[in-house]
This record gives sequence, structure tokens and C-alpha cells, in this order.
Amino acid sequence: MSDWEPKIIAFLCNWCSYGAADLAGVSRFQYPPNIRIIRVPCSGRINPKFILAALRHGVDGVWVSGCHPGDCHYIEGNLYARRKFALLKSQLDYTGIAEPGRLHFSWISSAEGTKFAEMARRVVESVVAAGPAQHFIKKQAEVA
Amino acid sequence: MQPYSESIREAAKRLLLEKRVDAVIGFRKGTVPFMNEPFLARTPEQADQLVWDGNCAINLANYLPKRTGSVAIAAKGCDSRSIVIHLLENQIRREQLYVLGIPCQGMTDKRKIADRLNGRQVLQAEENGGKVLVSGRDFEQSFERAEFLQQNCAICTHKNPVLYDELLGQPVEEQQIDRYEQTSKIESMLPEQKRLYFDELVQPCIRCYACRNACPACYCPTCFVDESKPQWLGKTTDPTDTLTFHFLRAFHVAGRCTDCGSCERACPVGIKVRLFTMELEKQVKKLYGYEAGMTQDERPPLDAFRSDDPEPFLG
Amino acid sequence: MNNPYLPYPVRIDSAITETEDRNLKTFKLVFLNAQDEKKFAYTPGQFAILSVAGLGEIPIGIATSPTEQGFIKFTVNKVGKVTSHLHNMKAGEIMGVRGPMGNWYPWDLLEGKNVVIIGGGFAFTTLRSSIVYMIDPKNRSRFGKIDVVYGARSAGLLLYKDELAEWEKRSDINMHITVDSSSDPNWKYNVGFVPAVTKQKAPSAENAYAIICGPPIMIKFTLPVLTELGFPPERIISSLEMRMKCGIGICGRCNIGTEYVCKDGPVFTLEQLAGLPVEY
Amino acid sequence: MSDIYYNAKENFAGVIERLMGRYRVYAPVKQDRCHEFAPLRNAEEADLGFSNTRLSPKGLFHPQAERMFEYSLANDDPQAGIVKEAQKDFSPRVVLGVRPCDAKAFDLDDANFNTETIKDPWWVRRRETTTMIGLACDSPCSTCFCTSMGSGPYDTAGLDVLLVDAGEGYAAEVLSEKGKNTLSVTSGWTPVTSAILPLTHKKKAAEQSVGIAFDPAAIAKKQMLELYNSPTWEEVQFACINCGACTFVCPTCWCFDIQDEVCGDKGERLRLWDSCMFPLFTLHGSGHNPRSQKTQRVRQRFMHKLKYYQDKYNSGPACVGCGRCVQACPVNIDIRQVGRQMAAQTCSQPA
Repeated sequence: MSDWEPKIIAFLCNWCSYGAADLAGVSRFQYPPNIRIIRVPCSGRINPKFILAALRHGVDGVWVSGCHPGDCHYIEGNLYARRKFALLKSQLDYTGIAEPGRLHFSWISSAEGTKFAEMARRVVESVVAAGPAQHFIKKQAEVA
Repeated sequence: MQPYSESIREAAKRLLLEKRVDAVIGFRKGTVPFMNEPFLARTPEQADQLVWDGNCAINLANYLPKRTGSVAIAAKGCDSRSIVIHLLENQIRREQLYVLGIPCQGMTDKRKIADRLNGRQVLQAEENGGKVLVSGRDFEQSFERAEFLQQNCAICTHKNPVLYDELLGQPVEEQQIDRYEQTSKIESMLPEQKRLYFDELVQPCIRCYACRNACPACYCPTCFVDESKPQWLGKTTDPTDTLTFHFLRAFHVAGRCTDCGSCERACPVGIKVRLFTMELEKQVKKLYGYEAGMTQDERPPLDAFRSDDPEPFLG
Repeated sequence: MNNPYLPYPVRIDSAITETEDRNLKTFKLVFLNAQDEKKFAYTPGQFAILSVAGLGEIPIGIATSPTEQGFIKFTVNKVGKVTSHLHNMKAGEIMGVRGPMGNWYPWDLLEGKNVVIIGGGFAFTTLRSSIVYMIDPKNRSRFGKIDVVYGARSAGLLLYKDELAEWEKRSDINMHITVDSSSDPNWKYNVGFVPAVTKQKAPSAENAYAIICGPPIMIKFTLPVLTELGFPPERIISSLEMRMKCGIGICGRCNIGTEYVCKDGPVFTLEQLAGLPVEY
Repeated sequence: MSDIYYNAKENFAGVIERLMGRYRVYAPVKQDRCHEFAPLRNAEEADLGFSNTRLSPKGLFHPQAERMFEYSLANDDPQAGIVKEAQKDFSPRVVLGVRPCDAKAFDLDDANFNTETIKDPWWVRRRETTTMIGLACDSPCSTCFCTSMGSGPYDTAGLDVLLVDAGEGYAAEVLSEKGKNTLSVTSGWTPVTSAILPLTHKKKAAEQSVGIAFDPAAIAKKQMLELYNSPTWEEVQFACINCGACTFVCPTCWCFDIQDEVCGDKGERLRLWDSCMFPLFTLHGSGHNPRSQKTQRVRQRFMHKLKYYQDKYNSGPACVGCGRCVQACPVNIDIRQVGRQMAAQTCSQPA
């Protein structure tokens, strides 16, 4: 396991956090390469199904990021999302499906390239600390 | 609770005769002890079959979505709250409904009683006052019904209907109680213990979806378990699949679940599926001060927001 | 024991887009093992189950005739998970086929009879198989007159256009191709719905059987026409579609009353269907 | 070959151990609130003091999830995309303590899985390699109605050996060569004649304690379409919530789905229990659904068990009267009641 590198899926909203990732890239800010980005139109588009699907497929961490509350391109998408995330995080923790350190949320605007790189580092660090995900992965069914 | 049977029949007949409603949704006596069958009475004669006792736990609001015509429905506290949810979500219109409110004294948990009988089979069960008299081939035993209530009834804080056109009895006294003792215990476990706990909890699941289908809040035309492009979860009894199902089912009813206990009662293998929904109920109450189905003036919490909503997920 | 669930491996030899809406493709499949082709001995009217590893299986009518050797063809409509993926597969890729499944058009009864074939839209696959089978030089003398009414919403949605044109030229088969409407001044065939064209062409019911496949609405309006022309229910033959999994009458989902469409069907006469629940 | 042997109960753990030495042994094992069939790890686990298992033993022959095939999807694998047989353990098994109703169900299911033309390879292999040792039922449940369905608490259909609780010991009626061979690996059995033990009397008592439900022959006589079009279904279906509990606990519900699952570059084709109660069961790719309404699905379940099966195989119903669906149904739809309604349905005389 010494050469294990965490796989992290980042769901980034098209208008802010994805732009921030772009800005971090063109500004040549360094951040670890463990993050695979999935662009979504709005953080309000995130469905808990997506996050469970990512975990089922064996990612070690999930990071969801959108516009700052109040700055949503669709006015209020992330305000709805905010309630969903609060419940989702507590329920994933409650059921033990995602231990602390695997699931991260942030608000990052498209001007915050440095914040993006910094958050990416923090996410990777904390997933590394949590170790490889083993529990909630759909393996070949142990069936007859 | 016997008098309710009489008053339901009386009200049902009256409403049907007056053509106030096309049908009445209630229960008729079941064929096995501790079971009643949800029943649609369309004529005053059929209304004679209506009964009400401690075995009417299945939430009748489940039979409302997409109904046409007018209908009367017998509703205890939790049913009435589910009806409010249906009204909020446009599953039925208020003018179609005539709610016969039933102040509820809780529903009997047949599993709890079975546990006390050590495998002896109940052939008959009769309610008398606060007691249930059960008898089998060569035994008779009497139980204090209040001690053998379904767990959700034992911790119920809204026994009286919140919405009705007619109340069929005197309101009962509500209790003050910590509803979340069980989930708090789980919360305090270590992550590893939680995993094991929930893996074990869903282990007997046979994926029959009785919990989902007994739930009045589950009425999606296509459930996420049936979606194929993409398919979100497998149909096996692998714990990853069953946990995904139970997790998402609970999440779909977050802020809409009235803890009527139909899911848990319906489960043919006795899984405590309410452990999933209870925690969400607790969080919704804690974060947004919302209790499902108490008023028609407020949208369910996941269909609403405030500018200063807490953000405990950050960091 | 022969495992009826195990598909024969096949290679996609070609995948040709049939219609202008690009929703129908014909796949020409070649067996990887020559002996599998012998085991896959079929009769026009039967279907097979196509298997794509990782996606699943689908029941599809066999579009080729046993008189064509060395390959089998299937015309697949893009609707769901498996078919969408199949449409993206290319020549050379490996997939699987199980079958042949089900019964077939009653060729023993059709011998010496006139045959009227009525098809609509993409439900023409096993009808193509039947036509190719009947007009094969070895078989043609076994059947009387052959009439074909085949319609689609527009010319671009007709299947097997090259073959249709060839059949039009033959004298031993009466083709009545039709489209619901056409703004093409050079359209040389019929315009109108299949029931109307059937009525207009009025193929004789004498000594004849009718085979009808198509969308439910077409069947619904064509059946009275056939009755009017004098076809009794036992001489009107149709092929049903149903969701299937096993294809061999075991998995339980495709029944209509007592009959499993996959094993006891998919070919039924109107007389048989009259004795069954209308659950298809 | 109706040999009867007797063995004391105190020897029985030894009998099971001997069996375990030669076979994989499955028996009812007590779980939290119920009994289920499970592979024995030691002889003490087997608990024959059960009324019946919560799930029927059908899963031992037709598992809820079974790997049919496996394949590779790796780009560099020349065999990629070719579906291949999966390894399975078909070593000899003993299922101990099957109730006669459940054993009869296997005979009924054979009509589906093991026909002259088509054989389900896994079902057939498992049936061949399994010895069924039944346990006669002396205290039927209130929901039991086996005698109405052509079975009974002492029925021997589908069994190789029938054990009868004879107080201090078990009497074993050997019913097949397979049963004889299996029993021969164990010891302590002495031949007896049935006259010595009060078996006939016990059998009668058990049979009499089972309630009469309805007459399936009366349903067989009705016309299919008249039953199908009966107004009864409207009333029967109201309470149904369309879950699959009844079908999953039923020993004669065999319907299944076939699904592919992929994990990395490896895939497998699975067969999974399915239920006619689910709308997806019959949903066409086009979106059309021949059984889109709850009434249709509820009718399908009862018609299949009590009418279609009888007509198709010219036999009794596809129901053994185990009563599991009656116990499992969350809304108390009772097949005994439905059967009575079907049998009582007034139909015009067949012409």
C-alpha cells in the first residue's frame, strides 16, 4: 500500500468552482494531481446518488464545491444545495458509509484560484489520512 | 379503542349516503391476529365492514396520491401529517378529501408480543380497554397494550390529527419525550462500529421494497432503484447494494417522513428501517426547526432555504 | 448439459444504419466458432437474444433467412441501455447470441397457400426473413401468390430499401410499399396508412394466410380490414413483443395467461390470442 | 421402498456430524427472531424445534443472487467480451429439516426449471446433488393450508427421507435410493415397522389441525378469461402496496431477472430474484407496459399460482399452502381469501 495514491472525485459547479480550478491551472498554482473533476451546472444539481455512486465505484474521497451562497448563477441553487449537503454529510457520517475525512464541501468563486489549490491540498491530505476506502465499494458479488 | 369502529362506520355511512364522498378509506378486520386490511368502502353496506383498533398501523395516506374523485379517509396523527405532505406536494387536493380524524393511542407491535410468547402461536387476539387478550391452542395471556406499542408509537409526540374535517373522539394527551435516544446511541459510536452496525442491520434485507411501498411519501413514478441509465445500484443482497437502497430511501423522505412506522411494520424480515429516517428527522428538526406535516403554510425543508442556514458540512 | 443461458460468441461483421433518424441499425454477425452456426439452426419468425458483456441482453427477431448462410442479421432499434451501447459498437467487436428462441411462422401450413405479409415500421425484420425464405429459388414453388404491404411514416424510415427495390422488380411477389405521407414528387410507390392500402389492394383471402407485424395501432386498424377481406382468425398470424430475460420460458415475465411469449410464441394466430387475456 | 428406521434423539447430533463428514449440510438455524436454512458449521447449530423457516429453502437451489457467467472487459484481453461459465460448487449436499410443504414446492418448480426440452442447468445440478431430508410437521401454523393444496404435514413429495418426531427419537421413512445412500453414512438406525410407533395417529392429528382454505380444483374448472375479467380483482387489489414480500418468501415463486454487473475490467452476469409485483418486471424498452396497473399485477400473481399453472401443466396449483405470504403481507392480503373468492366466482358454464 506504500505507493497508494488516493482517488478523489470533485463535483465542481460550472460557474464558480470549475472556473477556480481553471484559474488555478492557468496561474500554475501547484496542487496534488489526485483529483478527477466532474463539472456540474450548479451545486444544486448534486444528488446524493452521485456521491454514493462515486463511493461504490471505489473512490477514496469526494469533494463538492459551488458558488458562495448568494452568488449562485441560478440565484438560489446552492441555497437549496446547502440544506441537502448538511443532511447528507451527517447521514453519511451516522451510517458509517463515509468516515470523517472522506467527504468535503466548499464554496469557491471563480476568482479564488489560490483558495482552490489550497482546498485541493487540504482535501487530499485529509483523504490520505483517512486511508484507502475499503468499506463501501461494490465488489464482485459474493454470491452462489 | 373500540368506539372508533362505531363512529367510523357511522360517519362513513353518512358521508356515502349524502354523496359527500365517493368512497371511504379505512380498515377492515384482518384474517390473522394483529392485522387489519386497508379497505375502500364504496357503499353504506361496505361501510359496515370498517373497523378501528390497535392494528391499524399502516398509513392510509399511502392510498391517496393520484386518486380521482372525492374520498373520506380515517387518519390518526401520523396519517394526517402525511396527508398534509401530500397536499403540499399536490398529490391530492384538499377539496377531494374528507378527513375523519382519530386521536390515536398507539398501535400494537405484534413482534414484541410474539417475543414474549416463546414461539407459542397466537390464534386470536382481542383488545379490551387497555389490554390485549391473546389466545392460542392451549394458552391465554393478557398484555398491557401500552407496554407493547410499536416503537414509533411509544415515542410519538403527535397522536392527535393535525388536519381533519371531523374528529371522531376526544383528543388524547400528548407526551414530552426524547425521541432520539436510539439514534443518539448510534451517533456516539466509532466509525468502524457504525459500519458494522448498519451492515448487520440490513443483512436480512431481501430487497422486497415493502418499506418503500408502505411509505406514503414514496410515490415517485420511477424509483431510483429502477433507473437504468445509469443504474445507481445493483439488485443483489450485497450490503453495498442494500445499504445504498436504505440510505437513499431514507434521504428521499428526509423532512417528509412523519415517523408513522409503516416501513418498519411492513418489513417482512423485521429490519429496524426507521433508524435511517429517525436520524434525518432529528437533523431536520435541529437545523431547520421543522417537523414534517405539521402545517400547510411551510414548504418541506429540502424545498426551502433561509439565507442564514447553518453550514455544518464546511471545513 | 447444454447451457441455454450461455451465448455463442459472435463478431460484428458490419453495422449499417438503416433509417434517416439513425435509430435503426442492422448488425451482421458472424459466429466465432463454426460449429455454433450449425447449432443455431433457425426458421423464419424466430428470435434470438443478443448479449453484450457488461450491459445485458435483449430479444430481437432474426432478420436473415436460413437460406442465407455464413452470417445472421439483426435490426436493432435504439431504445435502452443495451441497444444504445450496441449502436456504438463497431465492426470487429465481440458480442454474443443465444437462440434461436420461440416458435416460427407455420411454414407447414403455409405450404401451397397464398401468403399476405403486412408490416409496419421497424417490425419488418422477421417479415424480411420470411420473404427472403419464400422467394429463394428452392422454396418459391412451395408457396402460391405472395403479397407484401409494408409501410413506414416516411420513405427514410423504411428498412432494407435496396432489397425492397429489388423485390419490386420481381414478378413473383406483389410489393405494396407505402408511406404515411410524402412531399417527394419522385415517390413512385403508395401514400397512405397500411390499413387503407391493404383495403385498396385487397389481396384475396382465398387459400391465403396473412402475417401481420407492426405497431399496435396499425394492427388494431388492419385486423378489421383483413376480416372484411375474408380472412378467418385462424389464418391471421401475428408476432408479439414482450419484455424478456431468459428467452426459454423459465424467468416468468413474458406470459400472457398460460402462454409464455418467448417459448410458446412469439407467433400466435388471432384465434389463439382471442382465448388469452389482452395483456400485451 | 418404504423402509422405516428409528434412531434416538440423543444420537442425532452424531447423525448430523456423520452427514457433515460426507456432505455440505443445510438445516434450520435459529436467528434473532426466526429460523432460516443455513450451512451448518457444527451439528449443534441445527435446530429442529422450529415451526417453519421465515424464508423458504428455495434460495438453496435458486439463490436470490447467483453468478451465471463471468467475462473480461480488458482492452488487451483477446477473450474480452466472451461470456464464460462461472465456477460453482456442486459437491453433494443434504438439506435437513425441510417441511413437507416446502419439499413439494420443489416438485412444482421442476415443471418450470426441468422440462423435456429445456433444462436450467444450475437448478437441475443442484437438485441432483442434494438429498432432501424432510421433517414432518406436528404443529402446523394458523396460516398453514397445505392439505387444501394437495400437500400435507406428513406429505413425502419431493423428499428422499421423511423424519417424524417420535418423542424420544426420530423415525425415518426412506423414500428413494438417494435417501437410502445418504442415511447409510450415518449410524444408529434400527429398522422398525410403522405399527410400533403411533405415526399414523400423529399424521392424522396433524392433518386435522390444518385449516381448510379453498378448493383449487374448483378454480381449475373455471374459464381463464372469466376469472381474469372478474370484478373481484378490483377489491382484492385495493390494499396491495405492490411490494415483493409475498413473492420473495414464496417457495414456488421462481421468477428472475438477468443483469450484468461490471467491476473494473471484470464483469459478471447475475440472475436475481424478481417479482411480478414490480412494474419494471414487464416494462418494454419502448415504455409500453402490458401490466402497468396494480390490479393487473395483483391478478397476475394469483392467476399464475392458482389458475395458469393448473391449466398449463394440468396439475394442482403452484401453491403448497405454507402460509408465508399470509404472514409476510404488510396489508393482510390473504391468498386463502382470494382463492375462496376465485373458487366462488360465478362463471357461465363452459360451452
